[in-house]
Amino acid sequence: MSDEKISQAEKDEAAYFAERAKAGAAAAQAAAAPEPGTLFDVQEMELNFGPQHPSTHGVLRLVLKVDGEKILEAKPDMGYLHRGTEKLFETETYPMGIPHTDRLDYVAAATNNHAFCLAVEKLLGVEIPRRAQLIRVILDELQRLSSHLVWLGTSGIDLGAVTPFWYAFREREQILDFFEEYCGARLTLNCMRIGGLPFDLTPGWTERVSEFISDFPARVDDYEQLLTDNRIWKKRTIGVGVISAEECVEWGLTGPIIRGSGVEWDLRRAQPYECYDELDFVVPTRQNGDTYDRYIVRVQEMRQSARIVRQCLERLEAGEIRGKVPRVIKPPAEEIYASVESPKGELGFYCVSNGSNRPYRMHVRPPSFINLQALPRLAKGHLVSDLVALIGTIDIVLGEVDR
Amino acid sequence: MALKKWLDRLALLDLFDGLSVTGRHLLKKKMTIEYPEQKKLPSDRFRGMFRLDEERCIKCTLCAIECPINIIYIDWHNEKNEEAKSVKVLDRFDVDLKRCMFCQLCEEACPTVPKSIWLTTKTYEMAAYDRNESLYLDIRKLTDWREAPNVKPFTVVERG
Amino acid sequence: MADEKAPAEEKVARPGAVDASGHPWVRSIRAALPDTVVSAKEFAGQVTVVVQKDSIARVARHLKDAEDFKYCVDATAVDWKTRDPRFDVVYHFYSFSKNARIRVKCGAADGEEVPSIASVFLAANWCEREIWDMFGIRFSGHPDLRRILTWEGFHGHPLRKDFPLEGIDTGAAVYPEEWPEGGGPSQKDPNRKVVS
Amino acid sequence: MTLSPLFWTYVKVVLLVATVPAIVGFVIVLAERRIMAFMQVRLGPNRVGPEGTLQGLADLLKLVTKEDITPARAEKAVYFLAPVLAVIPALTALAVIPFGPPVRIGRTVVPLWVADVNIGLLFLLAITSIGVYGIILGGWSSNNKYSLLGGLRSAAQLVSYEVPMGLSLVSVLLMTRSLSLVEIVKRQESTHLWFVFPGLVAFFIYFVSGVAETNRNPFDLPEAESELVSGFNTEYSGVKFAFFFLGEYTAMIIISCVAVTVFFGGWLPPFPNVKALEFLWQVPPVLWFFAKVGVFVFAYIWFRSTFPRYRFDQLMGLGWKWLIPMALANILVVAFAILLFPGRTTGLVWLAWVFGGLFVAMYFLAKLRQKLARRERLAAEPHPVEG
Repeated sequence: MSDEKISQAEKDEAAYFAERAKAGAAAAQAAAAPEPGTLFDVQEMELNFGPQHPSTHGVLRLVLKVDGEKILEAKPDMGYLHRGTEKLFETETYPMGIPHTDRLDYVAAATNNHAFCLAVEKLLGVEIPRRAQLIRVILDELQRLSSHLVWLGTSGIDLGAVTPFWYAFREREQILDFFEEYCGARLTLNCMRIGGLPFDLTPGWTERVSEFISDFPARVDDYEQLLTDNRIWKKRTIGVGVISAEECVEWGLTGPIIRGSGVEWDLRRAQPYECYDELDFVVPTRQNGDTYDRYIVRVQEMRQSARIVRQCLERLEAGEIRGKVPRVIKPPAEEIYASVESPKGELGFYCVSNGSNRPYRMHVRPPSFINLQALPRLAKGHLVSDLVALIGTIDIVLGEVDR
Repeated sequence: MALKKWLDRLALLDLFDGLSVTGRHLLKKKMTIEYPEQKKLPSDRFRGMFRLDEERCIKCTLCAIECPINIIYIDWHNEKNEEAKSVKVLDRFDVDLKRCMFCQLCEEACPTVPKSIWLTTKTYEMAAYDRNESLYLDIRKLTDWREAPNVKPFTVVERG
Repeated sequence: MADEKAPAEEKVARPGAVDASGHPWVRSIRAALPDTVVSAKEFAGQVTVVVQKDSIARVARHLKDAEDFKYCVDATAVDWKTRDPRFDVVYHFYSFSKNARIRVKCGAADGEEVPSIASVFLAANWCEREIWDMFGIRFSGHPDLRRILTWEGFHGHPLRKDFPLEGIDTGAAVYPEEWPEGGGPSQKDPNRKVVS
Repeated sequence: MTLSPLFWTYVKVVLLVATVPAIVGFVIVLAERRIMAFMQVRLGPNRVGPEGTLQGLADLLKLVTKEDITPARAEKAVYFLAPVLAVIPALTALAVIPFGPPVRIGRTVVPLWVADVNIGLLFLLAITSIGVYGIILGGWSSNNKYSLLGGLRSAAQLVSYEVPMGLSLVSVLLMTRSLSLVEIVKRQESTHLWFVFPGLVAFFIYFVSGVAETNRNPFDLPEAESELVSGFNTEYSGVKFAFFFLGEYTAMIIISCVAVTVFFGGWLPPFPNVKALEFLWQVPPVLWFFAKVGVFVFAYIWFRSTFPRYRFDQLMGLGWKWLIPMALANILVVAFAILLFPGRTTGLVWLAWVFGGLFVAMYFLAKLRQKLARRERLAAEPHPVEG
């Protein structure tokens, strides 16, 4: 530790102990005060929602102030899953960072890999072969499907509809099988490398995927038949957590949330990376910005992803899968920000290089973290039952929030 | 418009639609794999437990260097063989499997052809009562872990 | 990487960063807020503007109102350890009409406060909390500057370069009943118990 | 030697108290888990015993051997009493359910009900609503905020759904002119008409409120695993939890039994007056009764695996804004139909045709409309998803 650091730490420490002494005095005072009122004497009640709660999708903790069941205030408290990924990036060479990105948004590892690789490739100025681009897009979109399927299942369970979960996971299982066949892992894929891909496709993979994809819209129809028109589902979601387009921009919300509020903004369309610019797909948007619209947007996105995968499969042709990347990756001492449209929104990597083989600083711009920020705003005035719908509709993954 | 709304409300069509989906699935093929008796074989590229070929290994320690979390420990020393040539002999080749994240970077880094350390062993049953004992692999375990005790017979389920 | 001696295969020729003082956005900032822009560069199509620390909130406001950078993508920091000032606070803004991002940076020495932009962009709120948590840079005027990923009372700021990678002994897990609020005892706390 | 009727009553009580929990534990729970599993393309419990038939025993053993926890600062007496309150009324209510016509055993004629109370329906309504106190008190006494919320939800649910349930039964009373459940079945036999046909609306209201009353999906708000983490029974474990469980499932059986008795002709076979179907009488009436109850239990399970959960305020809204007015209007309509042909059942038959026809017409109209709307939507979509 340098001297100035120690002095700073000492200052912090002194402040901390002073604060604790103050808190201790306050606690003593409170203990001396008469017994606080029981549950029925107070109007407001503090409710700890999580970290061990079935519908916080991980270890999110919300400290709620409730009046009856009405939420007056919600304070998210996270960090239970903080693993210091950004610190780890700094200590390792660039290729060694990719497995760590799997653990950020662990239901959509491929897009994380992609964003990381994209940042480094931009820094290096590497061109990626066309076949690798197409395969990357296929992996991305399959990953989007699987992530949205997890979202559909879990947010259905949050609202009491148990069955879509199993149907969604049945399809997701097939997608994970494809991933397993391609790269050998089901969840933490590590399926991209800087400059391209680690493997070529296995024989028969494309046929199996295209068979699955042509079957997929019918499966989505099943989910929709269970939920979209269902009066209970509509009642639980329409008008819950309404957020306007302006507010979305103000809060920095991304992904299906901002599209559900009527902003047609999708990085695949706005700033196309890989070969998205030549693909034909629709960016689904809805106008009302409530939970139901976000649901519709995500379901539509699943259909569009299936379309994208089919188009890419048609365009696949033999070729290289890895661009010309130096054996030792030493990017110029520059900084770069690169982002992809992950299933949750804009996933960005801000990479600062000092010319060595390790990133000097690698910062993740996690969509879940920024989206979660709006949860108190969305939840205010709603009931506890709506809160689970809102957590579901934001679609957070705590691995990404806490990093 | 109002008439349509009332029609939809009173006919309970949405509810019957939902019921028909679940009813249809009542008799559909079940996806459950009854695990110990039935097993799904992992794919050829499946990243599972490690295996090491001591003969092939040239003791270059590239795998240990490439490992993002430094769980491969290699020690070696030089020895003269019968032709009085100096050869590297492994003292220690340990993989701390309980921390491994199965990223396959070690296998990619391995310069020998075929690879001397590989994960594509189609093994995933690594549950153990004692992590420190069973999931810490030394050379012996890395080279002959196949002596798995008590494997009950099972049927293989088709993938996909 | 493994063998540093391995002959680097053909290096990809790449133009480095170029000066971007003449970029319209930079000029716009210069015109509205003279003496704020320290330098500006462009690399791989990404514009970076370095501004004075004290004027960062005003620059953000100007970019938002005049240049239509309505969307705060991200805010983070970089620890340069030996440089003076020690930290860079980095903001990314996005403009829907231009479909482009701009990176605004300002330096901050250890212990200095940076004006908060949380009142300009709501999205920056948690980002700034994270910077405080991870780097120990305080933001003046922030509505709720608490630690966000670590707990209140945690000692040190993990993403500083001098924070050990192995982490520090917080003691929190060992004696939860002793430190109920999660604050770990520091090395010098007389009440600290050490497990043998 | 003749055995006194009192003896037979004792036998029946013991049989009921002994068999119903066993049926709940072994049959219904297993059926629920397996049927739900089948609907969700999985297999469900099939390991304990052949095809999982002994799962109930395993569950029972687990619950009995589990540690019985009482939270600190809980209201001990109430906490202990609540599960009992949930079970006893549910079992008591079974007393008035007629499972079948009287049977002859030896020289005595034994009726297949414990008691034919002349205020049967009222008794049922009164006694089943006591069961909810178990849930409310259990939620309150656990000293847990989630439980408290669950208990409060249950209280609100009770208040809003007792009323439509009672009102829907009133319209049946107009048809039977008796509260005795045995009398109601006999009346259906003599009118050659199950009351579900003229009482279609009443049946709908009754069943919806019945589902709500038993805290089953889509009205399982007091439990709501994903919101309140099991609500009122969060803190309960072991035998006490088993009691709550038993109470809930027994209540479900009772609601089904009453629905069968009041609307579906109790132990009568389908269409008792049609000559061609007379062979149906060969099946013992008790079996008919149980088969019908089974259909209802299946419906419960089906609903549970299909529908999302209502929100608290929407549940109340449904009860007060829809079911109660509908029930009141239904009473008027039924009364009118009965008064139109005093002393005869023609009005009821007409009513049955009107209700049935209306519903079928509406259903098919809505279906048609849905099809047309879907076609329009597909046509309007800018990039239809091919294949």
